[in-house]
Amino acid sequence: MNAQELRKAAKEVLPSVDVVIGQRAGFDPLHAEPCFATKPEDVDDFIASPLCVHNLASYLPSLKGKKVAVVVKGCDSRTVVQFLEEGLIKRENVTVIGVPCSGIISVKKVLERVSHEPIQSISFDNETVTVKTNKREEKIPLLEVAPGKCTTCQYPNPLIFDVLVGQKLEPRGSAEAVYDDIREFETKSLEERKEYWEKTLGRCIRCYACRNACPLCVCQESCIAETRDPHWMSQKDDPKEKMTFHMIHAIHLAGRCTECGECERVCPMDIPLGQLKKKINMGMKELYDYVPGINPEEKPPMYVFKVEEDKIEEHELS
Amino acid sequence: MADKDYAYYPGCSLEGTGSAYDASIRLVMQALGVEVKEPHDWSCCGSTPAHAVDHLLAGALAARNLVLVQKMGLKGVSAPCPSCFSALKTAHYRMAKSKAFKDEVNELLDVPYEGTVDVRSTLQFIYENIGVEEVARPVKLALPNMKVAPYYGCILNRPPEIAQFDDPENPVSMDNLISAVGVEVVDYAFKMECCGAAFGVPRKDMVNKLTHKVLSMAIEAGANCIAVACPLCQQNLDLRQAQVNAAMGSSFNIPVLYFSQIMGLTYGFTPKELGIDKGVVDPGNLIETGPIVPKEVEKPKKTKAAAKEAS
Amino acid sequence: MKVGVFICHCGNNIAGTVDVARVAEETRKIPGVAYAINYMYTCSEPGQDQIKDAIKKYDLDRIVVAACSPRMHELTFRRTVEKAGLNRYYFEMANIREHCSWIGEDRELNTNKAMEAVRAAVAKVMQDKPLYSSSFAVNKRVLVIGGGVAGMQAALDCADGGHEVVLVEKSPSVGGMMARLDKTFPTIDCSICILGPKMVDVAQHDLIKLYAYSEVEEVKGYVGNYQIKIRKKATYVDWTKCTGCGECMEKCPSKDAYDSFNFGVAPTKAINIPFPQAIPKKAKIDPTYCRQFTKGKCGVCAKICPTKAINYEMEDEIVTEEVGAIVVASGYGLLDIEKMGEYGGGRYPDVITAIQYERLLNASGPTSGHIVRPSDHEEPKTVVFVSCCGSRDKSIGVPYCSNFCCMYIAKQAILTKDHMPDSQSYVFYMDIRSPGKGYDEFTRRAQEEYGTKYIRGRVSRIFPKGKKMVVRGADTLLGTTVEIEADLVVLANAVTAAPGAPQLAEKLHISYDTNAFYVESHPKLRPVETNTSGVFLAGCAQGPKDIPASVGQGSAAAAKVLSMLSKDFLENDPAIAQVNQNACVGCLKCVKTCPFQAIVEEELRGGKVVAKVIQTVCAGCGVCTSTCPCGAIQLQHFTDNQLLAEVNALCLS
Amino acid sequence: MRVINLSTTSDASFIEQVKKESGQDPAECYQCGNCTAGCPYTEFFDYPVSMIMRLIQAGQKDTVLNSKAIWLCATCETCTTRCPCEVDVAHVMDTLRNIAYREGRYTEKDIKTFYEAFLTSLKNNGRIYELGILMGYKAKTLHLLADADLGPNVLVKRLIHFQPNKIEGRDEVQRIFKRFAEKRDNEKRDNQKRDHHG
Amino acid sequence: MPELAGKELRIVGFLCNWCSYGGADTAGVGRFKQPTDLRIIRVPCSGRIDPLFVVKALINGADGVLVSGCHPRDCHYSDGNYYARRRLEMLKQFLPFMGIDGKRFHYTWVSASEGQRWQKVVTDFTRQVHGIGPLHEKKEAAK
Amino acid sequence: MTDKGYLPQDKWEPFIESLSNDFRVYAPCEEDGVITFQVLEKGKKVDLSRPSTSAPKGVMFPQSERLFSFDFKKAPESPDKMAVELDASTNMPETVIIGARPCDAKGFLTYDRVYLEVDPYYRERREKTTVVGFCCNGPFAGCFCTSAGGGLAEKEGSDLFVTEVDNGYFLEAITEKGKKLLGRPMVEDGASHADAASKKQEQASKALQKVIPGDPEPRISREAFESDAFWDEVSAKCLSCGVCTYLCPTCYCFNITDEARLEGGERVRSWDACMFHHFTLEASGHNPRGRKAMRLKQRVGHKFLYYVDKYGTIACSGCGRCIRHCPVSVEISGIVARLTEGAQEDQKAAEARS
Repeated sequence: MNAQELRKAAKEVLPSVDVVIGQRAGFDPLHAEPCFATKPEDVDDFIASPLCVHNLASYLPSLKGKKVAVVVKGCDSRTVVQFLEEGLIKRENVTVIGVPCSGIISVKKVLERVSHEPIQSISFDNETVTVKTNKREEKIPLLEVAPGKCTTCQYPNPLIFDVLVGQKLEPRGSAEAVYDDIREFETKSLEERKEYWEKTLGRCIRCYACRNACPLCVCQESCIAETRDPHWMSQKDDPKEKMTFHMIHAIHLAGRCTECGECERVCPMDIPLGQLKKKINMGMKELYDYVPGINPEEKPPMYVFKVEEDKIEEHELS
Repeated sequence: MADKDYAYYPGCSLEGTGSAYDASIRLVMQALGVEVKEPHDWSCCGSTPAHAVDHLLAGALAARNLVLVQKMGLKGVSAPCPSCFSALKTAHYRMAKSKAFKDEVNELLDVPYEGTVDVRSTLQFIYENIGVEEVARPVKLALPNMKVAPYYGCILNRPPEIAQFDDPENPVSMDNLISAVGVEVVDYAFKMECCGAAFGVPRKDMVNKLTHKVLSMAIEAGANCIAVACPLCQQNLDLRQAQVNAAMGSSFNIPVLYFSQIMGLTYGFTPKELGIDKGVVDPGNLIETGPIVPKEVEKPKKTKAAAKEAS
Repeated sequence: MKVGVFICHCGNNIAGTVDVARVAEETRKIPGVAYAINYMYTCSEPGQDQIKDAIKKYDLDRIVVAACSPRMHELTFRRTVEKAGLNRYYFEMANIREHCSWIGEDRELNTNKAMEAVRAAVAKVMQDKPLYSSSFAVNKRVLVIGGGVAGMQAALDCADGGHEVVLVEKSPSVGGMMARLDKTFPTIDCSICILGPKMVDVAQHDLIKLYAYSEVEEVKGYVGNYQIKIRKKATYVDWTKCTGCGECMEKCPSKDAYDSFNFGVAPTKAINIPFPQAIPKKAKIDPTYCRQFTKGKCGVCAKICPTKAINYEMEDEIVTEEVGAIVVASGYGLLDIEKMGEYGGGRYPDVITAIQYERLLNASGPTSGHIVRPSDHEEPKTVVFVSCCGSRDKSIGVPYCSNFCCMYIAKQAILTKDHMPDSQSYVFYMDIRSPGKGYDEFTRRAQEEYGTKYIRGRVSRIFPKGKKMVVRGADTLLGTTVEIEADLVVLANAVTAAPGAPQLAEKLHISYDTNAFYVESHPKLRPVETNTSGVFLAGCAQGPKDIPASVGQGSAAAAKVLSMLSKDFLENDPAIAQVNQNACVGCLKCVKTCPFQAIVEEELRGGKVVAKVIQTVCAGCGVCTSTCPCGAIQLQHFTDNQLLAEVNALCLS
Repeated sequence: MRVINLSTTSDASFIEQVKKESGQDPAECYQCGNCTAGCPYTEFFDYPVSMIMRLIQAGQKDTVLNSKAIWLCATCETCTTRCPCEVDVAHVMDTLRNIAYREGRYTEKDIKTFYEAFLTSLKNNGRIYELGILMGYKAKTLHLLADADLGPNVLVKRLIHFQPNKIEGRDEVQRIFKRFAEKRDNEKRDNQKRDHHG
Repeated sequence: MPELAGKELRIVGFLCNWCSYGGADTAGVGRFKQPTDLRIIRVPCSGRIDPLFVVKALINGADGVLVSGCHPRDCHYSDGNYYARRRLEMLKQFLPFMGIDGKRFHYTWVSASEGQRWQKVVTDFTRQVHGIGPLHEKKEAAK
Repeated sequence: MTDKGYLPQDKWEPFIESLSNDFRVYAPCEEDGVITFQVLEKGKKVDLSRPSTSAPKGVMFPQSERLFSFDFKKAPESPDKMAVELDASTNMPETVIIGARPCDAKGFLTYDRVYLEVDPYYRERREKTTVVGFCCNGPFAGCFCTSAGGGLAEKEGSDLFVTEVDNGYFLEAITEKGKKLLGRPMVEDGASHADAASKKQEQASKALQKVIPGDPEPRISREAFESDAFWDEVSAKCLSCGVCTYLCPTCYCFNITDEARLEGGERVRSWDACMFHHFTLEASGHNPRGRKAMRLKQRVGHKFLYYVDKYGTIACSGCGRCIRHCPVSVEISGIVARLTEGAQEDQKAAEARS
């Protein structure tokens, strides 16, 4: 990724849009933050590196009515495609600046690698991360401190773009391996799975960061986790309610989640929320041969049907 | 076009009474450039006696051979004898349909059958995996005197759920193959009526009556030769023709050739090589060959299944 | 909130295995229940009066009746509470009969189950909201799809009732299957002689607008207000000019066109009038055979036509009609006999279908009523009829009985003898089904007076032997195989749904069964209504039936239409979806999934886009409600909160 | 004609057994007679196929299992192919023959002997030895002259080997027979036990 | 009020009004005996069943949930059951991932005339749920 | 009784364990890489290596708490009459919080000012809880306590203050409650370690530079604060989630709901967040703080203006959690710093005038 090229591309686009959304350096060396550029000098702040972890496409539906340019990685571009599939954005209002991506960092993983010592600086070179703290310097292969989604990334290149910055890349790992983690989890017994989720979801503080960061949570302000009509959930700090909420989130994303990983990234309690949606996506692929965010002409599987479903078989009672 | 990498399971009859069938198939395959791969140390499929006595035993005897093919790593196996084909395919089908049956059968075997082998009759293999176009290619000679009534017998196409080949009520695959090598075929109604099958030994009376019907219908339709794809049919129609004549007061004298022998003749193999001399009824001048006279190519007859697909 | 609960004994039906007194006692403990009582027959007049009295006396504002299935008496009790001044939706039923007392054997468990059912009903009724119907104006025109005898009857009855009728017929003439029949059973009336006048009535009725050779392209709208697009297929003949003189047909040089009216018994001309009594009696060109189309030159008909009606450039035309009600009488199809390989269907010329035989018998048919074998045009002496050809045959996917074959076979056997006194007919049958008035006598007559030999058994194979067709079947009464050497074999091939029936159903939003016959609202009590209000059924589109039944249904459907159109305004069912526009986020997923296109996009002031339900179109299925992620669209009377109240009442303890 | 007392002779367990072993439901047969009509062997049968089906429906175990028909069926599959009720009739016939064999009911002894001769040859050699079968069959049935007329043709044309063609995997085939026999014996014992207790 | 301790488990059924509810009525009219555990909630169409109702029931106290609608092609509203089928199948696959036995949830199709089929569905499903046992710790019967 | 104690390294864990016998002990524990305050049970290890993800505020002000339960009661003879039985009993055990950071401990003071007088639930918890503060060794990303009137060794808010020193732990009683703990077994006299401890505390205090001007607390300019453009700009990336408020040791907003069943239910008080759209949503559908800019402004304003107006001090202890864990790195210290600049200039101008 090359920040100069990106800035150049963004500046070219800027006059024709109201805002260009990119990322700039955040409050410490480990963080980047979204940057809403409306002036050329704002664009000068744009960076392009594995620190750019945000899925900026998430902001698009909330900017309805504006002309927006957005910088997206391969995975983020699936969000754009899914928005188009669901009619949540108008193609003509969005300019997509695509950036091929060879992986981003997971802030949590980097911190763990250096035992949470305050970071002095971080730099990247050929998929190697160099992290300096006041006690040490570590060189780490990027994929070792990248989020899970990067290690099996099938879409390093944007699937949709108006401007492409950089060279296209090859997918990492085989397509079959994408769901290996899910399959492995499924080797556990039902009891183990239940315990696992009771423990991890038990940490949930219902801050709704996962929901609010989720690009495809269309309800946002009308989310049934908080409404009284309909009254699906109480406000109690109860394991059942937490389980219910996360199942609602996952089920509402069935056949829609583009696996951008924002829910998991933003969770302050490090709950592996992406797994829930990934599991359902795996089913969507097997049952309906559908992968979200790939083809803007497709329709998400929960809003269509076939009279004769090829893969659904009548369940027998034992 | 389907895969040609299939094993070839000749079956016991083709070592004995049906040796001419085996010889002619091997020559035809050679002419078509298809390698014949015989599973090592195959055993009898069990045939009618096995399933007549017990399904489980029948399943296991057949499945042992499927396991051999499985070991060869091939996609499937073709069997020239319909009885072998039916035994192998029925075992495969019932094991695929019922896990309980599969488990029971595998309990009897040394090596379990995994259910991956595609079983076809050799007729089907030649018709579908090689195809009429390929079959026509090696033709060198014509058989101008021959008017063939193809006889399919009972279990090549039946029951359709298991056989999964051709139209069970009006099969045309053999007709199309024989036409493809330039030999005239005649249509008649009894091409899939039973000839009496294995009752030749214990209930000759039945075979005589049934065979008599088949032969008379074919002759009435103008045939001077019958083509078969089954050693047992060949035996009933040819070897027992004299018994039929004696019992029914008829005087049939119609040669009964394997379809592969007819194909072989047009490919230029000699009657002797093809084992035609092993037949009882002498084909006489019917097997005299002549130069190929070009004629308007007839469209292959459509089976019901093929017609459906086309529409 | 004051809920009143009435627990019915239903004589001993409920009280026999449920301790109703205990159910009442426990119910009284439920908060919100102000009154609960058990009573012998709650649905009786005194039972209903008791509810009304209690509402007044105890100031009840919600009512639960625990009794039989709501599918039985919900409407009854809704009216009761309405008469007592409550909104009819402040009412719930707990099914403690069909779902409880009749199926469980343990009195204690049944009683407990009944108590829980009541509890859930109480929980729901407390969430119930008053709902009110709204009314809308009705367009009093009627669309009839299909110009067979059923459709014509419906059209005539509606038109006689004073309503404009739009009749759409797919083929070039009305008349349907009945127009092809020679005689009708059991009276041996000439079919076209009794149908012809009806066809003329259709043509001449001031209020009937006939679209022949046309098909329904699109149906939009809802009961009382449908917009119909009709495709008028190109005939290449200007029907406003065509006089039906038939000269073109006489001179047309293309002589081997397929005659669909005669089911291919003989060829026809590329330009033709289907039959002499056709209504409208107009010519049409079949472009697959017309030389002007296939070879690019000919033009004979154009030259010869005295009114210059021929127009080779004609194209399909779409017209729009507005109606308030629809009668679907789209008829039936016949099984393709090629599916019966063992009968040589399609391979042997002397194995024909019964409708083809009907055309052979018909004096105005292609053979002028002479029975001849297709193969050599000789008169057959031995005719074998095979009934249940495909019918009642699971293996080819027609598990049902085709209803009228038994009768027409008897008729055809009788007519065969009439035409050829020295002939012999045989009928293979599995059962003789002749339950109509005079029907069984008729099949007896075929055997007793006309000497038809009935053989009880199915035919296994038909094959040629010389000039004969050998029919090999079983005579199960003799217990063996029988063979008949026939000159002609007639197959009573199964009645199937009309080709394209599912597609038409989908346009109309009506349901069809696995055999593609249309499904009525209730097989006994609403036999001509569909689940889409305003759409009615008549004739064989709903299932195989004979002429009197079809005519009867045509009239019945017309009666339903007339009663509906007797009102100027209709009321909608208020149990439909409603959008909370504050909560709606405008994702419009509901619009995508609504099976009725009842939801549209609406832009509010300020630019916010939300979903909007067209009240009259919504059928109340609730797919939108389960689609909406934020619960902003709620199916009234089955809202999330109402169902959750039931779930919670049953699960939280 | 005899009168059948259905109250006393209908054997429900037999109907169940056929249903279970064949996987076919005899109740699905509506007696159209198509199987009988298509069956090439009807003229040889004592009971036509459709009547066998009817007898099963009526629970007439002895009549069915003692019939010749179940032995004369050649499994040509015509009945199965044409049954409008999708009953695998040939498989039902096969199943009946299996049951009869197990119960030692051989109404057509020659056919049973032929089958056994065939299976003995199979068991001994792994493959079929046609002359051996014929000899074995003749010895058992005393039909010493059967097919003697064919002899010259067969021998001259050398259609039959004089030596059995034994395969290497004979042991394996024999193990199949052995395990099979053990399995059926165990089942029989279990059944007897159950009957005893019941 | 809890189910009778030890004798029953808590099974909630969502039934489409037009087919399965009618099928259950037909079973009742035919006096086809069934286990008593099932509690029925009537809905207009299986398409009305939000998978979340099933989740809600299972998390909050039910040991099993049954959904039954019209057979494919028989939907009163023409398409509702097709959507239901997709959504419920999705749920069926998802539940075990959360550690909830998929056998606690069953969806099927029963028409109004299939009383016997309904009896079989209820009997078999109840047996299936009993085979797995309770999902929640049972409180003592309150009364 | 002394006010200084000492625990050698090897007594630290046994000491905490012994506390568990008499108190409900909350301490920061690690699970799957996340540190939260949990009730200490067997098998759980205290982890003081870095600040916890969430503040210990839940101990005093739970995420959701039952205020009372209600049951509807009926007499069988008159079903139309119904009585409501309330149960507002509480059952709060004596509690110790171990390992509260200075910012966490100071945070409780923010609550005290609001709740102590008026809220019996809070008061009971507060009175029964002893806060054991823990001196920080150095700052972490986002920390700005020194800019919020506190520091890495700030003792205000703790009952007992712990400083890691001389291979052990120096314990300082700040209140009487803290003093009581010093009387427990295993605690040695700490006087000899006092010097080392104060040296350590001094070092710690210097480890973090002020990032917001203002002494001891920042004061923000009303004028700058009222600029809509400013809030639009800084909130553009905000997701309106509750991370900042729910992890915050000083945010105290709540919601009250009745969670009812047929026969009764509970009145529940649960955390709410001013960043949520629902927070100010009115029943009519109108929302006075409909946009996220208004909500972010409210959060900052509440902490640095409105609370100051009422109580004379800011409602922020500079723990930095809202910055560290914000999904989009909204940096409250930066926002406040920008708002104070104006205030500084105003002040300068005023000084120049006088």
